[in-house]
Amino acid sequence: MNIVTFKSDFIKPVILGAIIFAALAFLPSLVDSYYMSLAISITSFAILATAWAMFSGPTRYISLATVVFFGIGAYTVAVLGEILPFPVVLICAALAGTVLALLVGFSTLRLAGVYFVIFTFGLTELVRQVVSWYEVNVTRELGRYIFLDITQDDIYWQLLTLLAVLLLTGFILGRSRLGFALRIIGEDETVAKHCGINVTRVKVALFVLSAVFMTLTGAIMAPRWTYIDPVIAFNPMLSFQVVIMALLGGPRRLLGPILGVIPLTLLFEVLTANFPNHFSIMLGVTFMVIVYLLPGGVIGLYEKYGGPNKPSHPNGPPTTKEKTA
Amino acid sequence: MQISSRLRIATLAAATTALIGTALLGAQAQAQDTYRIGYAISKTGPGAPGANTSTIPNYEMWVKEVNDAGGLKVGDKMIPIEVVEYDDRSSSEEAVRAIERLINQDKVDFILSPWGTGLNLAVAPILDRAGYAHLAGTAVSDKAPQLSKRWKNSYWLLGTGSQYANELATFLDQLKSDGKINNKVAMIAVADGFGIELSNAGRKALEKHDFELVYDKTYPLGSQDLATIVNEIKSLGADTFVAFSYPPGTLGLTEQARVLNFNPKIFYAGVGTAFPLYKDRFGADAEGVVSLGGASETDPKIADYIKRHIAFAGREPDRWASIVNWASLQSLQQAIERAGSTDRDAINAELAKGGFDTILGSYKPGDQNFWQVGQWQDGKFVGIAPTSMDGAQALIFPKPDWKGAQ
Amino acid sequence: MLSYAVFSGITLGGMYALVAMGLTLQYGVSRIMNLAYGELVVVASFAAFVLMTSAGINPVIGLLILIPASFALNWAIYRILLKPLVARAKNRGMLEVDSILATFGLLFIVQGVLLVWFGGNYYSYDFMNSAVNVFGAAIAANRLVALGFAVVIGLGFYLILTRTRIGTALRAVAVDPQSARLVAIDVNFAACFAFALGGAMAAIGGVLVSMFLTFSTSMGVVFTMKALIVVIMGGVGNILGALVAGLILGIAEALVATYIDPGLTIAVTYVIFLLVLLIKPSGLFGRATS
Amino acid sequence: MSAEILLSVSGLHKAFGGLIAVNQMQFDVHKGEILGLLGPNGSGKTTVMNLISGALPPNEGKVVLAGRDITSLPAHTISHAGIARTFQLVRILPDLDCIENIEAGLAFRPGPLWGDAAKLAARALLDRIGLADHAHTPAGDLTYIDQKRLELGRALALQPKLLLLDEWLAGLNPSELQEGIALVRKLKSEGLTIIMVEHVMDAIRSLCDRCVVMNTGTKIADGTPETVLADPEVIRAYLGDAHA
Repeated sequence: MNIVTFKSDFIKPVILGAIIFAALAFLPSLVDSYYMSLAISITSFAILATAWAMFSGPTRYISLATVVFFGIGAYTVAVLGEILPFPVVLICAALAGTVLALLVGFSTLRLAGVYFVIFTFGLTELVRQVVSWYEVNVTRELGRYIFLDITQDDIYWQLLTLLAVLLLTGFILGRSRLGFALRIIGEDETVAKHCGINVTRVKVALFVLSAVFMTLTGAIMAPRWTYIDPVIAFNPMLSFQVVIMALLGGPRRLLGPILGVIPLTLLFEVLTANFPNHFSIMLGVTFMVIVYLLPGGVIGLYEKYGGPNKPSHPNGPPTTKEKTA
Repeated sequence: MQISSRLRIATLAAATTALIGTALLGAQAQAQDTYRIGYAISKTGPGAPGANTSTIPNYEMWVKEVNDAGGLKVGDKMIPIEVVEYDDRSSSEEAVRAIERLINQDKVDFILSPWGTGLNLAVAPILDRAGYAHLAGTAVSDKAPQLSKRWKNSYWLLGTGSQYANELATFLDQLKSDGKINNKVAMIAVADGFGIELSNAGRKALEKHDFELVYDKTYPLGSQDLATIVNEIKSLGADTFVAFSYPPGTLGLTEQARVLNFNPKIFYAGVGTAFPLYKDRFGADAEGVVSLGGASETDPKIADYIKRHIAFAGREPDRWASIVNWASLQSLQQAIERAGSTDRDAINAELAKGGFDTILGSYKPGDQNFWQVGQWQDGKFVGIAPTSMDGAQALIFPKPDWKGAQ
Repeated sequence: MLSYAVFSGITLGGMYALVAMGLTLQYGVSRIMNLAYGELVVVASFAAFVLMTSAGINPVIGLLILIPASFALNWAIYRILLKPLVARAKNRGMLEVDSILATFGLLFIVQGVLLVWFGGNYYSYDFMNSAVNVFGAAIAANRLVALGFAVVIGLGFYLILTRTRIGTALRAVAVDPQSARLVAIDVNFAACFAFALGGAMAAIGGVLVSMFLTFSTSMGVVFTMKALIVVIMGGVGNILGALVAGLILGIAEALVATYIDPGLTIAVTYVIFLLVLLIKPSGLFGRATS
Repeated sequence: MSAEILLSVSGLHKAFGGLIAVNQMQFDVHKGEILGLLGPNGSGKTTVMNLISGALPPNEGKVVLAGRDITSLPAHTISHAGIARTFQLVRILPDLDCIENIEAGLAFRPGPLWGDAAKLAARALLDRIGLADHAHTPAGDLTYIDQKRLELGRALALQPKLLLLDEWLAGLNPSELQEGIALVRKLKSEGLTIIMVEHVMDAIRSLCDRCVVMNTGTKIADGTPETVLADPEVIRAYLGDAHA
């Protein structure tokens, strides 16, 4: 379905991106392991938020199921990590994520608005409960140990590669028929249907694509924690964080979510470092400030979620119109 | 719009980067006029209640007591403690990063453990790699012996789930052979690492001692509404009720048992029973309830510790992990004094030697010389097993009737 | 066994409904997706705890203080924090995103303040725990009180909404604020009133729940999510729907705990919730949206 | 009139709750003709269009396009089968420019066009509907009549066998109306079959080969514009009993 037009406006950003990523790959030799752990946080959230926005940006479905896929990835590593070679484990994780995303996609995409939001949240809890129940009653062991010889730098490189693949995918998608279909769906689903677009299939395809990246992120991150249980793997806060970061950055542009991830991750870090006892209050105040005093941060959201002037799709050709709401 | 929004984000990013730069780099280790101790612990999130009960007050109280006394005695100098603390928000990832920061940015001299099995396991490899000792005060894992081998300087202070279950089973077996209880046991566990580990071990141990498990189920983490479970168990004729539960469930189960007037001869409920909260909530009805942990309040050291804890934190310590944590802090203090320097390797070597004088008597981190089974007796949570330990109290048997709510 | 399971399920469901009814009002009428709702429930729990333990005021009497206090507090929250968002929102979608972000911030602030005051510990106190015999089933008195409140509030509000002028106005605002304005309903007032009323109901829920649940500063999210599930399942803005949905979930939990496996109680609530949404995408009593 | 039947609707029935919107509708559309679908407001015309185009599934009845049963097929399949439509309230893709709006029709039809070929075809179509100057104007910035043209252009891009126009001529001023009528007539001359829901009598008289009149969901007349518009039952339906 994807027929890509190879032009200079395609080659140039790809080469630029390749150079940036190649440079980023040398980060471990430049900074200490604290900054590496910060880089891992940023990279993993960048993947999650970008993958989230890949589906949710154009369709405007706010999904809180991010951590479902993340957790499934982590669990795949916990179960298979010591049995199979790591690359095979990653493939299994991607498959598990695909199957689950297909199942969820086909059953839920007819829900609208807040019903979808809460549904995806409910799904998180359900999966967590089912995994718990399975572990308790079948394996009789809750909490799994992951003793893999994977260093922090390995994790960073894997995440970096995944992010590069994701951005490239998003970039190609923005120029593909599938991406165009998604853009039309975002504008007007009814029109899309009458233009001959199989709306359900497009949405599910995107949902699956985004889920695979989330699953792989979970799989790559899991060895970092040595031990996972359902509470650790399926922590709903992660889903919320991803949504907030992507919304703040701008979910309808390919690089938008990353622009939300970097300042917010750093901000969380500063708050954590300086206000260990008042983190909640500071975080809440910051949020309020963003919402009220920086309406610019929210005007972007207006446009994306129902406002009349919507900016163009991730990476689409620039529109001539940039009106201020 | 596009431009202004980009600009805004760029400004925000620049500002935060500047902020983080000053915030993180500003705090460099100074010359050794203080001993820097760092910890990252769950001040918020699901782990917060546990951390606030068994760990945080002990850390704070220890630091205050040491500093009030002029500091740690290193050689012939007194060096005060300086604390760097973070909130890991009950997340493994945050805990990992906070520990990395303590090591690399704050360059602290020693790191105290986070709260809970999961987080302790998450940070263990990092502490090990950086050569820090790890006094894991609130982790229960059947892999504890392997873990201490895997990470040389790690000490798993609360031991394995099996040991609590085995001790309980042995204790119950004695009662059974004395003809005091029948062979029926109803067991419920919280579906969390801790509950499952204990119930697995409990199942094995109880069956080995020819007990019949008439009820053996789990309940989901976070659930407090356990009325139907208690009602069902009540009809099964078990003399012994065992719940490997977490505090909210422990309180919920006790309350339901009281409402339904389910009064087995042995009423054992897991984590939370040894918390002061339990006594506050149930008053006289706490009498006779059995759980893990315990404290010999006749021991002046323990009694004094409890008194100081009340004075410092405004509430009693719990009678299980708090006591072990305190013993480990005392050990650390003595290890530093014995090493006579702040050199990490020297201190680690001393920690490994043990023989510290603590509220648990002569103690080496990782020793399991604390109470495995305890019981509320006359407003005190006393130790009853292992029966071979000094100060073991006789079990109040059978459990007295519920007096009912006020 | 069956009757006990059903009855304890009803009391449990009553609790769910009680906690959810305020949110359905806030979300249905005022259109505020209030993520800080659970925090306000917990605030009321702590307030009841303080009144009980330090002033000796029993929680049911405490309600006389806490209901108006919470009404005023939520009125202020709406006026100061949310009104600007409502004013600048161009449509429902914007307001939804804005209110999610703003109340997400509020959630952390409230939680942070509670944390500073009360620390992260568990709290619990003893009140009306004596057993009451209902059709042969022993139920704790405090749970019956909560159930009673849930039913009275549920039916009472149903009657108010359907039989009175202000109720009609609230329903009109819920259905279509634009048109409601045309028939001379003060939409701003109605939205503010509904939000404050929802907050007062959250306080009732928080106070009653604190009589039998162990709570801590980090538990607000649990209440918010449970309430959201009930609200969505019952149909947004439908008080009676919330009551029915709460009861269904409670009874299902109790039956599963008794006859299948208590380990599945939470799973079953989500299964039911997900099934309801798959079959009726706008909830049990929700209006079908095109 | 050519005898070949392109679309055949029989026994079509649709109810919303208790309200019966379409009741046992039955009519045929011959290849190359323009069929007017008339009736007072609320008589079920748009619902019929929705049932044919697959926007709604019927409760009962059958829709057959060129011998193929397309009843209850999803909208995108019906679109692939050769039915394109415009909407009662104009629906363009406001943030996309005119070329992209047309490309939306080109890219997902059977025998899709994409890339340069699509751009070329889109420009040609814009030329045909008189929007050549607006290739890069966002559709949301167009005037009302231009939006209607664009919507039609998107429908034509699908290369339909049958085009459904739902009040496409409504709301135009007299000169725009003449342009519109001319455009539709041109389409007919190119051999396109059209069903149009319309209230504008001038347009009906000058464009329609045949009219089907509906009232409260039921067909009450079927014939040439002259005959149905003179039918007393039709007059009664529009104007009430007093005028019959």
